[in-house]
Amino acid sequence: MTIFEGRGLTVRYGAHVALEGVDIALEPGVVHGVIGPNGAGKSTFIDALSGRKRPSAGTVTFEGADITRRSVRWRRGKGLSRSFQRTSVFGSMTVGDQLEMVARRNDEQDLDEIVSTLGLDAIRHQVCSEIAYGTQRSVDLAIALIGRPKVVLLDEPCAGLVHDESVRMLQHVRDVCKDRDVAALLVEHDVEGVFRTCDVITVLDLGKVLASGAPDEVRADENVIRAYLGSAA
Amino acid sequence: MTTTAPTDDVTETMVAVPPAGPGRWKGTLVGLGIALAVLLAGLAVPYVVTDTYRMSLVVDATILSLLAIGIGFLARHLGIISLGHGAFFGAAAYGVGIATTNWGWSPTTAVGFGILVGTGIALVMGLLVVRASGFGFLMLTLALSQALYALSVQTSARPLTGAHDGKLLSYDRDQTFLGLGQADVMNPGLFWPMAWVALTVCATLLWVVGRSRFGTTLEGIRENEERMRFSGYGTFGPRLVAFVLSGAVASVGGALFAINAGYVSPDILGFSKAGDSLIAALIGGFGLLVGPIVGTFLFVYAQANFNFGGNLHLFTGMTLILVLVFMPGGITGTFQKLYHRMRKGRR
Amino acid sequence: MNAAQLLNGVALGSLLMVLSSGLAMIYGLRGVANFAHGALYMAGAYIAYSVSDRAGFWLALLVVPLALAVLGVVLELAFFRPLQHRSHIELGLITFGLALMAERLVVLIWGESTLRVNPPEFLQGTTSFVGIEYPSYRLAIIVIAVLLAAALIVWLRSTSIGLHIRAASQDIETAAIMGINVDRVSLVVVAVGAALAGLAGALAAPYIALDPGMGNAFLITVLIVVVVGGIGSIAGAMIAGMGLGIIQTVTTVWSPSLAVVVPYAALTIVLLWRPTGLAGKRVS
Amino acid sequence: MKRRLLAAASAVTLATTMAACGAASDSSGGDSEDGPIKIALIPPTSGALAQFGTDAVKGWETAVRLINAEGGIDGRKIELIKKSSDADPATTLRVAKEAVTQDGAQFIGAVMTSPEHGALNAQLEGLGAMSFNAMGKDDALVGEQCSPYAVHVVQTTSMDVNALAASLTELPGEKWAIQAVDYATGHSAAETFKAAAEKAGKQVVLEQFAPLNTTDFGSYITKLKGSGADAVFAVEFGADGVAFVQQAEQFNLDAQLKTVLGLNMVSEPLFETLGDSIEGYYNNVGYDAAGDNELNKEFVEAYTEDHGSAPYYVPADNYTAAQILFAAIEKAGSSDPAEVSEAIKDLTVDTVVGEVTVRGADGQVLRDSYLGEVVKGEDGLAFDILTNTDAGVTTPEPDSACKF
Repeated sequence: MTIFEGRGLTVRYGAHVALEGVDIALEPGVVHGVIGPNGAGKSTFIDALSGRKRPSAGTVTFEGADITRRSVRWRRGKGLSRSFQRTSVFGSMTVGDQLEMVARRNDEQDLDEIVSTLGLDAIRHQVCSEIAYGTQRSVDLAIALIGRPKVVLLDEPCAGLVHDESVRMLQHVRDVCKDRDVAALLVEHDVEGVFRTCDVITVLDLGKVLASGAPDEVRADENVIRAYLGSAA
Repeated sequence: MTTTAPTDDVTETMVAVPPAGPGRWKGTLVGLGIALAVLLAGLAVPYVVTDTYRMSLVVDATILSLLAIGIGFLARHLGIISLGHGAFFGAAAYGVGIATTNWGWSPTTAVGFGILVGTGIALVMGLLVVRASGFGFLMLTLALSQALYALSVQTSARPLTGAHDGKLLSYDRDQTFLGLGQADVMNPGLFWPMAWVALTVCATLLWVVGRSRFGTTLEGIRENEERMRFSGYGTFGPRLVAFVLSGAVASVGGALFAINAGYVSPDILGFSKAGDSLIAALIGGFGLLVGPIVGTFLFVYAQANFNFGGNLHLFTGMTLILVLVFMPGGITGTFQKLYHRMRKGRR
Repeated sequence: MNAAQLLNGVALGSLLMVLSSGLAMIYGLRGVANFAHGALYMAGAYIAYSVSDRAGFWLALLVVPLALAVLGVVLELAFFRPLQHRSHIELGLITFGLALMAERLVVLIWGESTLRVNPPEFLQGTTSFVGIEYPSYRLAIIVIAVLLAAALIVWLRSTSIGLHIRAASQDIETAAIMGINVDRVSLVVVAVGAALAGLAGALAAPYIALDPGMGNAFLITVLIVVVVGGIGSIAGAMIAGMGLGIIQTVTTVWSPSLAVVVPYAALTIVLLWRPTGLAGKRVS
Repeated sequence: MKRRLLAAASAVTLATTMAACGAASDSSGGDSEDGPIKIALIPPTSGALAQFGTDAVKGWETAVRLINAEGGIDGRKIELIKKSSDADPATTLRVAKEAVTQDGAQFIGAVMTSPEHGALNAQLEGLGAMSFNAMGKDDALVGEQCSPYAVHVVQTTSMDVNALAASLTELPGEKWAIQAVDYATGHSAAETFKAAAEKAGKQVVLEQFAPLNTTDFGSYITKLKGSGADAVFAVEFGADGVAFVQQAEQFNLDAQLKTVLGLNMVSEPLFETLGDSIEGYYNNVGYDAAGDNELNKEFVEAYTEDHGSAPYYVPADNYTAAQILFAAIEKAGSSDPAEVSEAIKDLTVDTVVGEVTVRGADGQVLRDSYLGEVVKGEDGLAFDILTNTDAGVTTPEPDSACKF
């Protein structure tokens, strides 16, 4: 049961093709990982899906309707959310204020649950720019999860985190996705983390899909091994 | 990973402490109480400052403060610096001049009209500029206000604006501005209640707006515009509303200025008027609502006392640089920091 | 006569080109709209007045850029470098303060009254050019500006410091990571930018009258040129400068009062149409 | 240069000290009938007009020195209170209020521009002070912006143009072009001139207006050259005027012109800057430095002694303003501005510019106007007065918009 789908997504920057005819389909309660080497087009991909960058070709559908040209604000209202690779929080506001602000907009009934799931209770009254980087990433995730979105696109939530934090972060993502029946897309640099966390994995290389499927299938895929995992796996 | 690269955002160093969040009704009520007390206490000023000349300086500074808090509001809540607020101040002043002198309206109605004109110009300019940020915003506000200046001195605008010669306000002797005749409005002691009430009401209004949910939305936009959009907030609307609001406050100042001075000349539309006011607001500090007011009073004082041989700009330039380099939060911001440090030290 | 009007536009455009290329270099590298650029231009003109009074105009053309380059070095070392972590707007406002001071200092040194500088003897009067009698000095400005623009482009394209400048103007952080000495590059850029402003002032001195308001009159126009041309693009600023000079002159022929509004209208239209300017890099 | 720098630096120090003293000694409003008579001077001390401001003060200084040497008026000395402005109406107004309410000044002089006077006139009655305008030339100042407390000592622009128009037949050139500033003065001057030219049988082939603060006159001069004009009537002031003259020279415009007639374009302070290229230019002249009357000779001598240079129209007009004021105080027998403003109505005074009358209806001083040609004399350039036009010819009827 696909809820969110990208079909034939292509993004060109002048002559350079950053993404070429990529397809993807997300299902509720399923964590879908996207990996790929640097320059594979991962960030462009999530930008195209989330509406930050309008694709040169292809369509994005949500619950069967074409939303390619819809604004990001409209998408959020319908339950489509994303996080950012570089921490994107509201620096001068307290953690509580900014979460409440987003909660108000998105009709979140149970903010406390998100706060406690992500372990943010203790720092609720602290100014966001003064808390630790790892915690800021959790706030970032919390902002994306507020309002029970149906689809969450996460752009490298573990970027810059130390190993332990990274493990915990991915566990949070998986828990929330399962608990709330969210369709999650997880773009991540940490290959091992993705294999551990995700139900489905798509591998991008040079703007194209190299392989897609269950973790074991992908791990066994010859193209993937040759082009990307070669040394790592 | 968190980069400290310079941005076009001014808030990092210049807006020292975040304003309080929404829903603190108790704090808001206390604040309103204080505002009312300040308003009432301020009405006694003419009994303290009995000297007409000094009183006229106080009135001048109060009127100019409206322009400065308009600029300060945008800087504080949206982190954008406007060089175009002279346009709203000036347009409102011309609106009053045209309504009284050309159309024979009563001064009271004309002031209302002037505020509408200034606010209207703010709306039009806002539609064009609020999408921009940083230098883009600065340049666009500068350019559009300069364009308005250039239009106001066109020969074809002469019947309305008086072009370079300016415009002398005239209305019948039996017409009054809220009970003040033409000679009375020029008496600073009599005009004081109007200016003071306008300033305290506008300042309180801006303060309440800043504390409201809308204020929090603005803060969110200031801190991270893109994330706000990805969190489901429209950012154009709130920015526009904030811009028009701050323009309206500047317009109130302009309309009162016209009535008080009895004369409007194109230099109030110009770049140096807005520049002076911006400098005053910067020196006072953006972090607190009263910062721009403090700055404006200092500026008017300096203008009255240190303008010998035209060296005022030498001094203001120097002060501006010193403040920006050594006390980026302005005077009030620095005091605020000292206060917080002292409190922390005591704990 | 239309060719003569076109030349008028090109002459004004040439001046704007030299002035705005300096501003664009600083803007591109430091991200700061240097409000003191008009003051530097004015200082250039007044120094040219003093020097040409004593030692002739040609020496002034040499001395002024050098003197202004020194001022540029001071500007970089005293303000831009120590305050580079501050927001661009703050630095811009500091240059605003510097401009206020500089304007007054020029008055304290040279006085308030309007001054004029005579062009060198052989450039006085007119020359016959494509069938028009046209002022020789204006032709000289055009030639100098074009040569200068060419030299600047060659310098930026084919020397290693030029490459570094272009790299740093694209992305100063990445340039630093790549091992480019950003401090040195920036020192060179601000010095050259200031020297260009001074040179523009020296060139303008015999062209238009010198008065303490001359810096302000051009500052806004030149800031507009740089924003229209696209932040960080020197070629963009040059093209925009020349274009604005021509458009403004042509509009003046047609309707002088409308011409005053041309720069503001140009900025508004360009920024609404292309927020990064005509040739600006993408700001994401 | 070094000396100039030093002078500038000490000027700053002095100004700061003065400011400190000013703040400390807070003298309050004056007793009007026995102490000295106080006149506030509020000239621009910065900006392009500072030179004129300084020279205006010099005119007042000489006048006050002379009258005080004679024992003052009715035994009361005259005291000058020197203030400074930047030609901005708001500043001037503030300083004027300060001078009147703090320093007890009853009269105001040396205010420069018309907008300043416009703003000031609106408040004179409320302030209870009289203003003597010896520099702002706008017609509106004796029209809708007039005040019974303001005396207009200089000729208005209309009077200047009328004087030129009356002398037009004397000037060579048949096809005239008008180059004027796009500003009230420019337009009204162009209009008057055009009518006069047609009356004199001359042709106006081009009429163009450049915005105030134009720096590049290239396109205007190109048009002038293309128009086939053999004479130009130019209304460009200050830096605009210098730029126009300089660029006209570069374009070799003079070669095709028999006459360049300026309205307030070339004047003595600009002679050095403009240089020999303006030799032969015509311009209106408000004051004849070589004027053959005793008072003028006395003034030129005293002024030169005081200030080391010969006077030109700015000091002379301000000196004239002082003479009119002194005569009015004497007539009123009081220095109360209300009484002086009554006494000054239709008062006739013998001055350095001859016998003049203050018109009762609008405060305009009726005086002669001149047309001068720039000639090279022994001490450089000077005006040679060609014609003298009587006030009766130049001065329009009082503007009906002026109601006291």
